[in-house]
Amino acid sequence: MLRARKPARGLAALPLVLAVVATILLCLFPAVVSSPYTLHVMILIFLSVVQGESWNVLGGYTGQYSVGHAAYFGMGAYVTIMLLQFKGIAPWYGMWAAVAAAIVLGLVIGSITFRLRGPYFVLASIAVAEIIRLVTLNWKEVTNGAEGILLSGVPPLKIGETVITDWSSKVPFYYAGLALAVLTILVNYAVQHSKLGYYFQAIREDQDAAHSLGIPLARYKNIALAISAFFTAWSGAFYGLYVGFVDPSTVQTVEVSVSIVLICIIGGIGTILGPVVGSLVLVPLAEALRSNLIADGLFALGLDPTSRTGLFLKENLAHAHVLIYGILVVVVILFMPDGVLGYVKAVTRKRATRTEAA
Amino acid sequence: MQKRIASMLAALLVPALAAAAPVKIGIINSMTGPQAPIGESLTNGMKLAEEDLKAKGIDLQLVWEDDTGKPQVGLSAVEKLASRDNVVGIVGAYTSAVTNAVAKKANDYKVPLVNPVASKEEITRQGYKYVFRVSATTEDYAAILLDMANSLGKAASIAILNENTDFGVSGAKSAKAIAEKRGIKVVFEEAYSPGSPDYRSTLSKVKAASPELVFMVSYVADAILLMRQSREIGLSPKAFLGAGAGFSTDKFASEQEISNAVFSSTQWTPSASWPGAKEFGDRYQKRFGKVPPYHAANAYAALMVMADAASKAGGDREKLAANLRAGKWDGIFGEVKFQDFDGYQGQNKHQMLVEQVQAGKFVTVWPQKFANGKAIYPFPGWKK
Amino acid sequence: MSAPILEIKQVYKLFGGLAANSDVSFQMEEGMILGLIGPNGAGKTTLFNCITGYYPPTRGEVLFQGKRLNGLEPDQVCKLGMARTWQKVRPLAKMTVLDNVMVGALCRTGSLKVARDIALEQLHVVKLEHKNGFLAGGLPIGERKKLEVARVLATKPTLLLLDEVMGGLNPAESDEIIQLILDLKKRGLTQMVIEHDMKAIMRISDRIVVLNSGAKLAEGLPQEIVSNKDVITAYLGDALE
Amino acid sequence: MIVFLQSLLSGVLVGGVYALIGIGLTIIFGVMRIINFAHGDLLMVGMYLTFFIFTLLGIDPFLSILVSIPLMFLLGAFLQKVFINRVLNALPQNQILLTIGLGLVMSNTAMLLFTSDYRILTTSYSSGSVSLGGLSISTPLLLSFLITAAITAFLYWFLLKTDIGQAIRATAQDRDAAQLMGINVKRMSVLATGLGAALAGTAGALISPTYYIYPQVGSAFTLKAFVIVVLGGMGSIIGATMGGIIIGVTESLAAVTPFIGSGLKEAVVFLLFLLVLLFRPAGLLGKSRM
Amino acid sequence: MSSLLQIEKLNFSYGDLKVLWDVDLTVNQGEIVTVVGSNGAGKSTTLKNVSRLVRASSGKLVFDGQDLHALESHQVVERGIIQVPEGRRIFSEMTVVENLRMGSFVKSTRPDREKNMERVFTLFPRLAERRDQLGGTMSGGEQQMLAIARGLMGNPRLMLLDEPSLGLSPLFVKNIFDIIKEINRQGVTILLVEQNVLQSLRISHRAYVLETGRVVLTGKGEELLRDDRIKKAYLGA
Repeated sequence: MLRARKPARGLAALPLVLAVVATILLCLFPAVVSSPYTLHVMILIFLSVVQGESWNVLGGYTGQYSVGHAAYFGMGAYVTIMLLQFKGIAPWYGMWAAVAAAIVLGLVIGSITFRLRGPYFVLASIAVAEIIRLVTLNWKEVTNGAEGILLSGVPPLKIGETVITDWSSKVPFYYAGLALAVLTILVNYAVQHSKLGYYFQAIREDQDAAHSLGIPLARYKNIALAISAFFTAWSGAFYGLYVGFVDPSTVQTVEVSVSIVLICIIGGIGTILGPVVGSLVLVPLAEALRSNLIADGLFALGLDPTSRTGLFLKENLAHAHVLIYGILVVVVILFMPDGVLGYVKAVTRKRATRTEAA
Repeated sequence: MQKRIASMLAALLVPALAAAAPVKIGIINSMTGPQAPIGESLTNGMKLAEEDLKAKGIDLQLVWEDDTGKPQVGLSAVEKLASRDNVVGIVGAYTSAVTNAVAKKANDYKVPLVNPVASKEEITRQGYKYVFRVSATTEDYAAILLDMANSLGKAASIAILNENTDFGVSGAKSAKAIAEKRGIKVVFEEAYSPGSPDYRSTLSKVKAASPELVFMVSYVADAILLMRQSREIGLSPKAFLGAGAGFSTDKFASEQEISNAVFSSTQWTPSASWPGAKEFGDRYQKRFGKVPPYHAANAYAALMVMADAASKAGGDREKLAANLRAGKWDGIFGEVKFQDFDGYQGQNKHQMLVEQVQAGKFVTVWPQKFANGKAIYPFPGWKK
Repeated sequence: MSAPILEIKQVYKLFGGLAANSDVSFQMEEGMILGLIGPNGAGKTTLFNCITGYYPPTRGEVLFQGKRLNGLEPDQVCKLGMARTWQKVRPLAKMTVLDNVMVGALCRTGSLKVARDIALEQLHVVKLEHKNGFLAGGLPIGERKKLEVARVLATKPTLLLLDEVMGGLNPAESDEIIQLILDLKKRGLTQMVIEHDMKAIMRISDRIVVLNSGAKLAEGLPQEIVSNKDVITAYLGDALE
Repeated sequence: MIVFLQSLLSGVLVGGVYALIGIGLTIIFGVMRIINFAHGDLLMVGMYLTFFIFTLLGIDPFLSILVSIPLMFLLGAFLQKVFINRVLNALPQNQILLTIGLGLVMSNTAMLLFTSDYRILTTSYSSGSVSLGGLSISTPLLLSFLITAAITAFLYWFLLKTDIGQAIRATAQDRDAAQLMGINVKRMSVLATGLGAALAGTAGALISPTYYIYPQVGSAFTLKAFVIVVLGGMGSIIGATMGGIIIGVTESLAAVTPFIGSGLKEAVVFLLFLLVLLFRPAGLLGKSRM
Repeated sequence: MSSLLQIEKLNFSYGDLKVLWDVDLTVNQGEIVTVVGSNGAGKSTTLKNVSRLVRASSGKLVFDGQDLHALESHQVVERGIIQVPEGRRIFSEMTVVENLRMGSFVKSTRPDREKNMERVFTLFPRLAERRDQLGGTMSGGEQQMLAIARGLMGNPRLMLLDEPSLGLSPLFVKNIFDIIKEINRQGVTILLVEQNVLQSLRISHRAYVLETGRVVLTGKGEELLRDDRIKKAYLGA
């Protein structure tokens, strides 16, 4: 029978300690590793973690599988960048407008889509996100349409007259990303350990039962969506400032929505660490495949780059990365339906019972 | 086994040890993703450049990076090239969206970037000191066409139809501005989402507006679709003007039924009178089985320029930048010289050409100096 | 006699043209156990759904402690103090037993600590506390039924509607549930029970309402019902043509 | 007026092919309750098949469906047996993601094999037209519409009149009852997916002469197919037929409507989709299962 | 008399909910055998095990000398066991004729299709009148007729009837039982699950009483009619 969590008291503190240690190590990381490329990959991982954790609140805990989160991501990126570039409003103010806009958008979308269940909800969420993309694309006066917005620069962050950072290096983005990632993880933790989390999960497990236990479904689904939209928009704002360019084809497509869902599915849905695991798998894998690091690695191991296999790998591996990504998705769904984290847990549990039995 | 994995990981993570200082250049291109079809032309062009450079004795080492058409991935590529691979310079990227992000980052790193083909004006108007562009700008695509049209006979009205993408919108914008400046009335203006199988209703609207000139900005496949459907509904203005991209491809030209007498602006054609252009065209055709689009030539030129400047810089990025600023090259792409003018920095004043499809072949018809044929004007109408 | 806690007045529920309930009226007094029986498809669960807000009645009204319930959502009905269980148990499968009950308790409190205390208390009541940390989806059926009862008890109801809590249980488990129902009655909890196990229903009910084809067929004390001719016909078919 | 009529006409003709795409999706959904997110990619495979049959063997695209239909059927059957069959009882989101994954695999395999070049198929009638009282009708579009109509008619006949066809419908309406009739429902699932794939492939073949082919061409059609199917009622074949025509006409007319235009025509389609989801969630035809 | 269907020590659980405990049941060639019992006693589950809609954990299931365990639903049908499921389960978007055609989907029965169609139309003239009506638009009684007729189209040797009188008006109920008798007279062996105890016992040769998944009583139909234990099983008194 499945026995869940609640280990002995002394052990309960272990994850907390590990989390604190990991955070401290990550804080010290830039002092040790100065390679901007490594920092950049870390920042991409943070971004992915934030996206995944944000989606997780709605999709993972509450069980509302939105495939339209590009709408909130795009809203966060666009509003922040538009306010900064066109109105000169500093992003740390503009960001609040962006997340507020995303929440309003979310509530409107929610009022439309939450009446629908199952596949209908999924399709509706895609449709709404597509409408938002098309509006952005065609409302040129405001959004600059397909040409997108190129940011001239991020103004220095000042407290009083002291300049905290002028954003000229990776490091401030690294810390901002890390902070955001930690924050969203904490939000997930807080959600899981509060009335909200109990209610969200109850809705996920059985809407009718939840309803009969005094849970107002519409209100709590909207709360979940609002939290999710808030942080997804925030990740969008972070993305926009970091990359310095937004256009509909990079921040608002169905592809963006799907990739957000995949972070959680690959890692493990409805768990605090799932999106972290998903990000740690997907981002480095995509990087390695994209720049052909795998082929390079094989060559370094002694594979002859001029051999037929070598040539083939060199020529095709970089082209094949989306293919490998697709295969990964199929494999995970077929063989690890609870994600990598769920799979690892199941395997270790099996091992544990085997040792116990022995 | 574990040891092997460990050493493989090490191989992945530790930067390759620098050998006896080859000229190491990074390349960022859309090898996969929606932009890959044209990305491939760039790759091919640069492969030929690589051969030529090696033949010239330059110990060239290229690091290829795929940006998958996404700006943030382009950034990853710059980061990796600049800090991990320690390239001396970068050639890329293809799309304007990625180049926007990449150029800024390269400039921050002070890694000289030569952009082959992205045409968005802003890219070289940001005051970047390390960003250079061989490509003409979007405005040039429209300007040269309207110049030519004007020389053939003053047109009274124009319809502008473009795909709703960065390239399409900025092309249409400059077309409109130039048309208005020259007193050509814009009677129709619309952006369409690329990839729709049916443009007939849009084209019916164009027909109803009866313009003398029809100006279009579209990629390869849509260009063919638009012309096919124009023929179907019998849209027949005085001239069809295509702003580069889809209209200047060999594939388009070979669709004789619909491509005849269509003008298009282009940065390069094998029939241009620049030294080596024809040879490049033949070689490319032989090697890759297709006529090179201008993207390939742009990419070839960009890499040739970059490698030449870099081989004289000895791995020093500052020196490379200085070489790029000071140098002048002549080759299949005509003269390449990076200059500061009209708010641009490091911009090559590239001479655009207008070509016209005549019996399935491109004939350069404008400017006079480069022309190797006479323009058919006005549009002779559709063959039944 | 005290004022009725629940009044059902001429309730109709139509699905398309089909009447799942027609003209059902009865009332319950505080502290009693009312047995609701009837053959398959008699409309018992539909009536539960009409009372607890899952369906609005097509006609008629439901009054709970004098308050009209028509148009209220199930969560509002629960907040008013009426809770129901489900014929087919609906455990929140991927949550632990304790968490399941806490979800119920959170109806009355915002504090997890308070909710945990309430939950532990109710788990004690149904004798399931040893399974606190287990996933609800993994429990055997008997324990899932108990969990369901603990969960609704945690919402602090004044009226409890139990839909076949003994279905699928072995006799020992059924006995436990019967004992539980009687204990709850002793504590003053009013209950309406749908049940197929006649022995059980006769034992616990103060009064019985029989539904047949959506309408009320009979109402009375258990011994009256057993000998009611209409009821026998409804259950066993027409003895004589 | 002429603009309106011209648009209406081409909308109907294009809508015919859309209908074919929708019918394929709706059959798969009807029998297995799985939304196939790889539907557009099946269409893409059909397009490449047509392209190569045309360029290598010189068989006309409209004739080539005789070859591509059975091949596509086998591909669909293979996908069902090897992959989809394993998630029939899984969570809906996992089913969706599996088909998304399969779509990625198909489109990217195509890219590795054929590069991401656009392929254009040019036939003698590619840009031909017939004129009819001031309106011009695209020859290939007209041909494809006629073939679509014939295929749809054949499909209706197959599903309504043959034992196997009725068995597929019976499985869609009540899986258990179908088993009790001696229908092997697993085989019906394979048949349905094969049929769905064959229809998607046929649609691909039929638009090949008027469209272009590249590995990612499918995604736009996948979204469109969803709209069509929801519009007509998921699982309803008549609904999908109507849905296809409605979407074709809506797109076409939206493009010539002031203030909407070509750029927003798709937004109009999605808006229509949402409205239907909200006010007639069972689709315009109500709940009707095949 | 030879036994056509033999069930021995059948045990079955839905997940961890055990619903059948060592059920023994025999149906002889030509009989009508009824299984009665209150809701949740396991009657339907027993039928579903025979038709292989569900699969038992242990026990013997033999039909005409052949073990049923290895067979799938559609293969059982091919051997002549046809279940008319509870709640009719007719194909609502198909016409009466189409529904009947599905009844003879099995290849070996197709040659008899026309003949069987005539036969069921004689048995149920009402269906003949409505041959082109959609199944979903018919009344409950008509649907039940259609469900039985559909079952007959497959040349059943053993027909499993699950609650055929459920939700029907009294007039229809009598009609249905007459028809069951008639079908049996025509040579079809019948295993019937019914809640209408008295009516069903009256037409059956033998009967079993199931209580919470166990056989508690068995005997001839007429005998059981007079047995007080039946009433007790239902009303608990």
